[in-house]
Amino acid sequence: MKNMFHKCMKAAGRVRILAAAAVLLLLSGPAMAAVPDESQFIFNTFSFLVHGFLVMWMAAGFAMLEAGLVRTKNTTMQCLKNVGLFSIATIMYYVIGYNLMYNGVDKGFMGTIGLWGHDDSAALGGKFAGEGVTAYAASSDFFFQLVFVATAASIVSGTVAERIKLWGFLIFVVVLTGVIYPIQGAWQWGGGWLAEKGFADFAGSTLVHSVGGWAALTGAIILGARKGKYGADGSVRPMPGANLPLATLGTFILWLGWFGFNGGSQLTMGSAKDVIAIANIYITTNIAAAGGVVAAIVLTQIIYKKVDLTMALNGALAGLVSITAGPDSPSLGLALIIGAIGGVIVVVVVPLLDKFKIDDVVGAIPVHLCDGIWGTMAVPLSNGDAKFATQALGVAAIGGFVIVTSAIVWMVIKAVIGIRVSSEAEEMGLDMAECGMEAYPEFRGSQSI
Amino acid sequence: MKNMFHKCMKAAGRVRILAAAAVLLLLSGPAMAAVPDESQFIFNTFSFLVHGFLVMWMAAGFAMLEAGLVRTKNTTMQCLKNVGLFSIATIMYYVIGYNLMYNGVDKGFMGTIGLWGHDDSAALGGKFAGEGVTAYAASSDFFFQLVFVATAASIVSGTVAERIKLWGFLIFVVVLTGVIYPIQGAWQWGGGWLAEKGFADFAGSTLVHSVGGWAALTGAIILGARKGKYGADGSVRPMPGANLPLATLGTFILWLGWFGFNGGSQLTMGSAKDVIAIANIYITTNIAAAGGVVAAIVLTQIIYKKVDLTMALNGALAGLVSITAGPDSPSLGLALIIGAIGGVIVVVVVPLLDKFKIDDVVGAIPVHLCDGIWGTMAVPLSNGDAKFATQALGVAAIGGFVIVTSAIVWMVIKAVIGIRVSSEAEEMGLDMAECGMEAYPEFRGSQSI
Amino acid sequence: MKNMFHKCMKAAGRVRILAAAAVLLLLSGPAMAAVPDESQFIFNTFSFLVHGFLVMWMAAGFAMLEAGLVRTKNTTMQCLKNVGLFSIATIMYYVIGYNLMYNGVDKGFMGTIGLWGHDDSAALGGKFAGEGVTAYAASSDFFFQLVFVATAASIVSGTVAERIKLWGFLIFVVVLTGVIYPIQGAWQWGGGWLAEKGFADFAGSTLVHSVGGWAALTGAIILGARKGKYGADGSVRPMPGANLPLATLGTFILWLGWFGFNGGSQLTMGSAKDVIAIANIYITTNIAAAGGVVAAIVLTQIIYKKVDLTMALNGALAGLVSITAGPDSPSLGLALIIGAIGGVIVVVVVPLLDKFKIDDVVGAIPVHLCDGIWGTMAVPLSNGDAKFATQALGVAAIGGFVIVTSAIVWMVIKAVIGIRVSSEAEEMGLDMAECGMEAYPEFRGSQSI
Amino acid sequence: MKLIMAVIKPFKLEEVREALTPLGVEGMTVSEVKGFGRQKGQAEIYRGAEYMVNFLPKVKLEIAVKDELVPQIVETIQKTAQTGKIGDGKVFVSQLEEAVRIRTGESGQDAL
Amino acid sequence: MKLIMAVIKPFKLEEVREALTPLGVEGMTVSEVKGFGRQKGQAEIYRGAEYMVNFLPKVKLEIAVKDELVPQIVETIQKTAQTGKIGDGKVFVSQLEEAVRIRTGESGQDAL
Amino acid sequence: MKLIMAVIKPFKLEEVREALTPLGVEGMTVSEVKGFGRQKGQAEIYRGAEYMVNFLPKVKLEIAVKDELVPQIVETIQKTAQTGKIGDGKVFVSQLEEAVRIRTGESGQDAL
Ligand SMILES: Nc1ncnc2c1ncn2[C@@H]1O[C@H](COP(=O)(O)OP(=O)(O)O)[C@@H](O)[C@H]1O
Ligand SMILES: Nc1ncnc2c1ncn2[C@@H]1O[C@H](COP(=O)(O)OP(=O)(O)O)[C@@H](O)[C@H]1O
Ligand SMILES: Nc1ncnc2c1ncn2[C@@H]1O[C@H](COP(=O)(O)OP(=O)(O)O)[C@@H](O)[C@H]1O
Repeated sequence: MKNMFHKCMKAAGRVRILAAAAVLLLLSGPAMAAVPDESQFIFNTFSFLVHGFLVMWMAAGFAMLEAGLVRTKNTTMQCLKNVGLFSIATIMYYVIGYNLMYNGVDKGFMGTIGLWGHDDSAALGGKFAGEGVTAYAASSDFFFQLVFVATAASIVSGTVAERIKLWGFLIFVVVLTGVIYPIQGAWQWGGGWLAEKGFADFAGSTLVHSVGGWAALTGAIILGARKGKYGADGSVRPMPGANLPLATLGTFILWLGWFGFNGGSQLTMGSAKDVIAIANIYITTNIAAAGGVVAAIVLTQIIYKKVDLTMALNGALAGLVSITAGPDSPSLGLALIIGAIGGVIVVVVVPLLDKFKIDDVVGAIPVHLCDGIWGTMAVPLSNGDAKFATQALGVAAIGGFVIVTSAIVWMVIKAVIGIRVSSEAEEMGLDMAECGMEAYPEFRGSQSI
Repeated sequence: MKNMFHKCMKAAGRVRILAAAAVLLLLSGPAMAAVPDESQFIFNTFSFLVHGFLVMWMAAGFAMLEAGLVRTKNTTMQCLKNVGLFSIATIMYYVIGYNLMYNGVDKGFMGTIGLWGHDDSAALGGKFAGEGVTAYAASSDFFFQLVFVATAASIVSGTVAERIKLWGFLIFVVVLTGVIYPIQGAWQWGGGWLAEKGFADFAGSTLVHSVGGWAALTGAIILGARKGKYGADGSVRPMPGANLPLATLGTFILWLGWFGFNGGSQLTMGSAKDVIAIANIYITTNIAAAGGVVAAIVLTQIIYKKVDLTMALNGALAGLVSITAGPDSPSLGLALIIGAIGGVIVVVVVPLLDKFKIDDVVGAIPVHLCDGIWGTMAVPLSNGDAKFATQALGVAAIGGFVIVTSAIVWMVIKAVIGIRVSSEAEEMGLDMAECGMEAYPEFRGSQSI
Repeated sequence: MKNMFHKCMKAAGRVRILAAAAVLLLLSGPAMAAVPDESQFIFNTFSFLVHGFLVMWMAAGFAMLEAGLVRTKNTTMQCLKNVGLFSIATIMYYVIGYNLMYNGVDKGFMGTIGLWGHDDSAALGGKFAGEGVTAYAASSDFFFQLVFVATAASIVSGTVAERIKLWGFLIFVVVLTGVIYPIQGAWQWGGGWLAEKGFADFAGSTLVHSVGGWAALTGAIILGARKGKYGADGSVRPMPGANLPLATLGTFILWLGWFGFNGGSQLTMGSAKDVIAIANIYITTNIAAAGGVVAAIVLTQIIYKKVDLTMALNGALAGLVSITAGPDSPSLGLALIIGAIGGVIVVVVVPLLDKFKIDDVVGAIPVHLCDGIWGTMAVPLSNGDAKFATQALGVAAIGGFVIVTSAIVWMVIKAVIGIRVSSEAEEMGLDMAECGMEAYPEFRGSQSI
Repeated sequence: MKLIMAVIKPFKLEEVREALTPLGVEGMTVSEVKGFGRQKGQAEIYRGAEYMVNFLPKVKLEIAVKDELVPQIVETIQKTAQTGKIGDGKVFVSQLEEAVRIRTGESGQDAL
Repeated sequence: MKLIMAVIKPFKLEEVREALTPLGVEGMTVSEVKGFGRQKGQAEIYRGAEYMVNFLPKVKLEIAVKDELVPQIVETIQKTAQTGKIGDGKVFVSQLEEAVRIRTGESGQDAL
Repeated sequence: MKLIMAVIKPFKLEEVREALTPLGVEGMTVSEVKGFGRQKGQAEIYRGAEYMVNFLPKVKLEIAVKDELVPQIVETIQKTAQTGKIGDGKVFVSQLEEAVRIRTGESGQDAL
């Protein structure tokens, strides 16, 4: 999403122009071409709602992807964490997050503290344009922003799966969605200092994906790897996901949701210009994902002589994350390349993390962090207003902020209630240990043979 | 959905006002703000279609939720019932249901009998407002109403799972969707006597959910519990669901579909006022679900020292059902509380039903019946037009009607073709007994060990 | 989709009329009823986007349906093929497909060769109507067309599952989506010779479904049946699908997606007339699916004394494919019958194919080919402009073209790299043989017992 | 010591286990198996094709016991697992030379 | 009576069963097992990490038969289950002291 | 030859296998089983209803070996599989009359 503040100005501005145009047309003859203000208001709001429910749907995508990539004994827990984190994000963003991110940031570092509430008096009073008037229903904007927060939290849950305590994780989500995400979000989308600097992150390669990625990375390091994942001899013992069709479904859900994620980030749909932009975003987003998939398939075939489905799935997400920082400007060809490079990055980084004994269960770090950075740096390739230096500044500033804050939070939680389950619990599986409930009680399954 | 009849009047009324406003604007200058009638017609219709397909999607949600919560040996059957009931609902609502519910109820108890057919002559003639003219395509309304019927039927299938005969169930669905649901629907949404009394049920906590719940309850009682579920000593033998990720997916699907269920029930989207209402509905709906989840997680942790995923999933649905009677009026904070209380109700009622040896396989009774009632009674908290007494009257009247009619139907079916499978069939599982087909033929599974 | 060329003319035409109407209204008083050109542009574009993402979602539907109907040992591969084919279709349609199908076909046999690129200069210049001006964003049209191509490819993957080599299949998809589909598409939707003849195929019973079906049929014949499927004595050894809930989910996804497939094919939504048509299409589509399900349930009960879930699922798709050639014209009653007959065809044809030892793993040939033909021939029943002879001509011409071209492609691939895996690989399963990855590593499963 | 191996119908497992406890059977090992025998599987239909299911789900119990207990245990299993319908299963007895309890290293009858 | 226990490659099961029926084998109990032996599992790759699969899927047959039949049964299994490739499996024979048919209570050879 | 049958805790499998290889154990057959014994399953809760899990997941090893090896193998299994906690499992030994390698037809000890 571009800076909301600028955006409103822009909206207002455009409206006046169109209005004028309309008048001319009305006088000149061939009849009104322009979109009435109230229609614009409806188009903008409905765009937020439709694209918002697509992004909300991504919560299911992450849940299925992760449930499919963990082992059976931790599947119930993974589902629980995903349902829980979306709920917590919803509540926290209402209680503190939204205002902290968008209310009176004014080129600064954060907004105000307090419950969010909607005010549509202007529109209800028939005023749709002008200073400070938003061109959409307040709640539709809130809804759209909200589902983005949840995405960041979902990213974390995949990486730290199969060993983190339920409550330790949920408490982290409270802080991430209530404080960490909103503050850095305020810097850019809230109209803060970073936006002033001219940083460009259309739909959140950095603000959403790398943020989730950084939090996941610090979490993975502080938690340590799953028991038995890495042999003393540096050997890696894979722990294959238990249900790949579910992971595939999750990926398709995310792919679908991404049309809302990127398309809705145009923020308005009340003019031909806007809807054309949204349409362009749909196809660059789609082809970037395709590029990521094809790159991963070809590369794993070449390197490993076999095609790795999980890499192909990560490849799709890699392409999507890569294009997210600037889906509006590149040509289809460039979008394809950006996505393909994203896919290559994933295939290369996944084994690399294992070298460093960083245990990322679902590959969220390569996908969301590495490609989040790549995507952000790739914006200047097609967007003249974006500068590499500024992009790097944004990546670094937000990265630094999230690393420090989330490390502190992880540490505090570790000290106070602990974040890691006992090794017996890990052995037995979190499902029996913390939920007392198997995900697939009738399917004989065990890692043992 | 509010009374369609009133609604049309309202729409028409509003349109004229806007039109007037438009003219003024046109003369005065800064150009037209109002939405042209035909644009309104498109907005209203498209809202029905988009929100309608979201509700249709809920059929998949129920199918997955139930398929995940039954045992493997009954999973094929559960899928079959869900595909079948949606198809039957579609046909019955066309053949008799719609007209029985909406055609010429006129403050009475039911509409007319006969096939439904669409008539858009007014709109096609360029007439979008005025006496008796609907502000949306007839078929879009039919589509939106239709998917609601299916929801009521889906609720029943979950409760009576694992022991009911396929054909006994399908025949019940024929009557429920063709007659029972439409008649009580006529009382309120059809502009019948209950609407006259001022009963308030925005999207159907009572008209859809408690109706399904009452039918499920009578069914459960008449069917009896699954073999071996309750020991002679009053002990309860759990029969864990076979595929919890599937149940989780189902819950997310329902959550998504609910934006259509509640949002679309605003019925029009042709003005800023309406789209603002829809946006508000989206976020109250979302936060109520979140409240239900968090309440269930916290409560099961406290009571059982372990967090029960299936309760958390029921909690989400509990929150959704609870807010459905009045998602348009409460503040976010109140919506959160209403949903949370809904979650508490589920956690408390589920074991309670077991005490009474009422065997509800998926928890549909606590979720849809109990929270349907709770949600209906909670409307006056934020909606001044609603009175507790009237709300209670509606709950009781519809409850009584559905209990009696569905009990009769269950009894007749039982007498004529039987509703319960043989105990051998139950032992073997309905899949082999009635479908001759295992759901997971390759996954060694059995309840025995 | 109707011929795009005609369509534009039509759109342009209508716009002028409305404009005129508008002017009159503006002068006469009761205020503007007409939809401003730019609003129309937004409505049309948004319809393509919303209905397009529903069709994109069908890719997940095919993936789940097929993943659920193959055996565990081939499930990873089936998921991989589905993710891969969608990606390839995306790229190929951009690289060559779109222009080959739509650019300058002009009553001929194919368009031009070259990358597709969007040009919205007219709309951005405020010009929304007139000669050669499209009434929607170029990219939204591209997106909508694109997802149709993928559908055709998905159909093939189901039939040839469990024995075809990954790369052999993917290469076929390259040619199918890049050349075969676009050329025949040009004949009708591209405004080619077949459109001139007056062939009617609203959303693609022939252009999409039978095309996929013909390619699947030739593939199945050239590949041969799975090892052990047919005994020397002509006996048939069923190889039951491993995960029926997944197949059920896939069917529901396809059902949902079909509202986009058929509804979006109205191509415009900028007038009451159009949105009414879309609404009608939604309900004929829905009831046709319902008819297919009920027909399959009843028929399998009668013939086999047990109800076959997989047939019921095929029945839903059968109904959907059958109505796809003409969802705009039939009454609800006729649509129900058309769908039901579609369901009957599937139940009858499935065992018939086995007689001919044509091994169709998921039943794609009966559903997409046979019902694609049936649906096309059924158009004249309700659409006066369609003639049986012309319909037959279209079916035959496209059938012949696809049979010949795809047979050649299959043969060439077979000769060069081979299309069928070794019998050891087939024994072991494609997942271990070509992906080195089990779909359900922890669920003990084997076909052996 | 003897090793008693019984193949029974799955739904009889709980009953059998409960019947054996009073006899002093403190442990057993159970596995899911498929049985082939006189009991013929019903003819199934999948997508219009008929086929026979030859192997039926059974549960196998393995119980190590001291010799004295064998007769009553075998009899109890036979009586409890019986439905009288074909496919009830079998009980087999074989000699066991040694038994060791892993936790304690105890061997012989004490290990049971 | 003897108990014949054979571990074979899964896809050989049907063939073996069919070969045994003419010899008068009226029943058997089958279970899915994993085998470890000379046959080494192929090296697998998951997300870039190589690993060895040590245990390979096999099927275990348990067949109780009267002594006379043992030689031909063992031979038939050996011949039918053979592919000549490593990992074909084993046949083991041990003594069976008693057999009881649960349905009838019959014991000894009549129980088989 | 003897047949050693051991029931152990699942996560001990790899360890045991590795400990046996040096002793010259070239093969074994493993199956997933459920065990009932002194070790009581924890009380589980599902949707508010408490219930006991009586059967716990175990892994069963079947190893055919020549007589000489039996003592050290049994001891090694006992030592390696031991956690000291209840439920560690058992090792049983019984007589094996014959063994045949399907691939080659070899019989007796050469077949192992
Ligand atoms: N000879 C045998 N060896 C091993 N198991 C057998 C044998 N015969 C039967 N069984 C097992 O006993 C089960 C029941 O046997 P079956 O012949 O079907 O019925 P019944 O025991 O009532 O005659 C079979 O499914 C199989 O598991
Ligand atoms: N000593 C043994 N005890 C029990 N089972 C064995 C033994 N040796 C081999 N097996 C079983 O036989 C299977 C095949 O043995 P393997 O040594 O791999 O090939 P081969 O029998 O052809 O030499 C193994 O997978 C295992 O299940
Ligand atoms: N008599 C027995 N026969 C067969 N298996 C047994 C017997 N007793 C125990 N087992 C197996 O050994 C496992 C461990 O036994 P248990 O009594 O729980 O602990 P421990 O062996 O430490 O006393 C059981 O789960 C069961 O699988």
